[in-house]
Order: sequence, then C-alpha cells, then structure tokens
Amino acid sequence: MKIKYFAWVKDITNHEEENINSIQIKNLDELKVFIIEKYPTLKKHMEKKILRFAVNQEYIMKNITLKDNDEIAIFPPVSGG
Amino acid sequence: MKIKYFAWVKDITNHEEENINSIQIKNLDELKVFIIEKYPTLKKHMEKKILRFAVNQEYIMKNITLKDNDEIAIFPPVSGG
Amino acid sequence: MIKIQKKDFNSEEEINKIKNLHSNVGAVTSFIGYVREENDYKKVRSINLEVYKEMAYKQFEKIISKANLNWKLVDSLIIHRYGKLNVNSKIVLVACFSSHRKDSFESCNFIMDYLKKDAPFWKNEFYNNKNEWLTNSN
Amino acid sequence: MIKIQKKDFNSEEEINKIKNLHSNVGAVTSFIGYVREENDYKKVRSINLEVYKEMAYKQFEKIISKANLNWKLVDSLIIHRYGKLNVNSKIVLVACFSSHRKDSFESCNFIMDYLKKDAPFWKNEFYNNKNEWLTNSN
Repeated sequence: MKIKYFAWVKDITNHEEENINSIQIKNLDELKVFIIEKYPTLKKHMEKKILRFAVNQEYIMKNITLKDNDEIAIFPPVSGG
Repeated sequence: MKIKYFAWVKDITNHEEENINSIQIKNLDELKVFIIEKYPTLKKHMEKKILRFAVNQEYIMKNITLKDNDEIAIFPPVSGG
Repeated sequence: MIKIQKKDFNSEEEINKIKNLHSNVGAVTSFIGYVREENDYKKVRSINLEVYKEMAYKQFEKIISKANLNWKLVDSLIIHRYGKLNVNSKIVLVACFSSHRKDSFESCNFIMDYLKKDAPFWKNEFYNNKNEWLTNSN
Repeated sequence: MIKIQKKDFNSEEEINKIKNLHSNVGAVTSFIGYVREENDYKKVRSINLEVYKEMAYKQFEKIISKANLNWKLVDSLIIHRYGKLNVNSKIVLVACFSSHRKDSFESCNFIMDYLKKDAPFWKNEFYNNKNEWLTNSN
C-alpha cells in the first residue's frame, strides 16, 4: 500500500510517500502501530489524536481493513481557504 | 417645495417633478390631500397605502411639518438589487 | 465606496482597487445581481431601472454605517446600475472587506437585504409586446 | 467547476465564463480569501500552501453535491490555489450561481465552512526569520 505524508508530518518522516508491504498490516490500527515504530516522533501526536487519516482520499475515523492497492494519507489538521 | 415622482406614479402625474407653493400645505398630510385632488387616479393607491414618501431623501411614515425648501418624493414600493 | 452608474463594471478590478488599500483584508464576500431571462413566467427582453439618485446615495451611506456598527469591516463597496439593462446584464455589486470571513458574509447579506427593501430603484420589465413596473405589492 | 492551481485567477472572467452558460442566473454570491499581512500578531511575508490534490478534488466534488441537495443551485465554482503565495495574494474563490439570492448566499457560506474544516490544504507561514505550520489544534 502507498502511504502519503503532508505538512509537518512529512517533515518528521522525511518522505512524501512510501510503499509499505507487510502481511502484518491488515487494517488501519495495525498501520498506525507500524508507523509509530518507524517514526517514534509521531507517537505523541498519534496519542493526542491530532493526526488525520484518509484512505483512498476519504477521511477515516475508525479502524478499517486495508487492501494492497489502498492509498493511505497521514496529515495534521487542515488549514485551507 | 419640490415634489418628485418615480416609476408608475410619474406615469400618472406625467411630471418628473414640480414645484408646489401653497400656504395651505404645511405638512405631509395636507400635501397628500392636495396631490389626490390634482391627480385623482392616485387616490386608490394612497388609500391602499401602496405609496411611499420621502422628505429630503429620507423615508417618512408619519405626518411631519414641511418647509418651503423641502424635497418630497412620492413613489411605489422599490424593486432594486 | 458607493457608485450609482449606467455603465457596466468589472468586479475583479473594482474589488482589487479597494483590496489594494488594505493588507489586513483576508476575506471578501460579494454579491452580483443580474437581469434574468424569465421572471414570474414571463420572458424578459430588458429592463429599465429608474433611480432616485440623491436618495440612493444617502440610503446606501446609511446602510454602510449600520453594517459598520454590527460587523468589523475594513471597507465596503456598492455599485448599482440604472437605465436600460439587457437580459444577463449585471445590476448590482455589493462587496464587504474584512479580516475574517464571518464579518464579510454577514454584512454582505445584511446590505443586500436592506438594498432590496429600501433602495429607491424601480424595475420596468420589457417583454415581447408590453412592459410592466415591478413592485413588491400592488 | 473545480480548479486546483498554482496560478492566480481573475474572478470577473471566471464568474463570467459560468454565468454566460445560464440565462436563469439572477444571483452570484462569491467569497475570495487572501493572504493577510498579520496573523496571530506575527508579520507574514508569504505562505506555502501544500495540497493533497487528488483528495481535494474528491472532497470538493462531494461538498458541491451536498450543496446541490440543500439549495437550488444552477452552477458553482471553486478555485483553490496552492504553492508559494505572497501577502495580499488570492487563495481561494468560491462562487454559487442561482436564480434567487438566498440559495447563492447560503450555499456559498456552506461550501466555505466545509472547505475551512475538511479540504486537505496546509499553510506554512513564512515570517522574517522563521516559518511555521498552521493547524487548528496543536
């Protein structure tokens, strides 16, 4: 699956996007655990529920199953307009 | 005093404006009586309270004293915008 | 700024002229009114918009003062046309300039409410073979 | 119509392009957002506006559909810029086209509400000697 990062989340990961393929990541909660392990700085933001998640360009608030070709985005609250 | 007419009121009076100088017209109510006598067609509109009055470019709802140099406008409900 | 004019206007240019004066403007809400092709199931060809100009200026100034009492406005603009206007022509532009969105939205709506109700303009609609004054009552 | 672009836009031209398609449009309410010079008591020089483009298109389409369910709209337009924007630059234009005023006003406000809350754009403000990501919380 393709993971995209935006704004200061991208500054932390140092990647705009990356492909993650692990048979251990079957849903969004498992992806979050994986991300925190890879980028420990994101842990406190994840815990404070500051981060937003989108799967295939739709906001996702709860845990959902992820498929291989899904595009998951992780970003801070938006500030457009 | 100067009297101005707009929209279909002007079509009835056939004047855009006229000067009326009568010592008998000391307030707006007396002017209305004078106007109805001069233009009987306006009577029914006056009675139905369809007409609007402005004195010196301000809407006037009640009877007020008129002075020689006042500008009085008589017109139907507006439809701008 | 208040303009009562026969000629058309370019809303981008008119808004820019005012925006360029103020670096603290973050929000501009504007309303443009047009002559519609159909009104009350009748096909309109054009309108003639009559105005009581001196009173319109005075009333527009008053309503802008009222808007400034109720909202934090940096600036405001009313352009109202009069005379013969064909279908699809612009009739009016109201634009409200503020730091934040809410003030510009609410004040623009407020000014339009007033304008529709009290601004001394009268529409004479021309159809194929007749014309008719529009009024709220009557 | 939805446009997500780096370049500036001319609101008169963009609105005319859509207005010209519809003779039943009597009302256009539009909102323009600008980069302000001062934010939170800090002097802003420019912003860099980052976007998640594919998601922004999808979300804008969704909100326009929602607006169409709630109001009688003839057409609508969202233009949102991204990239480096200096102070006083336009950021966004939302314009709602309808026969009557109320529909255009309320839907324009509704779309802006949504856009501020959910559209995937992030502002990085540049001051004299540092820069800072803006977020609602954090």
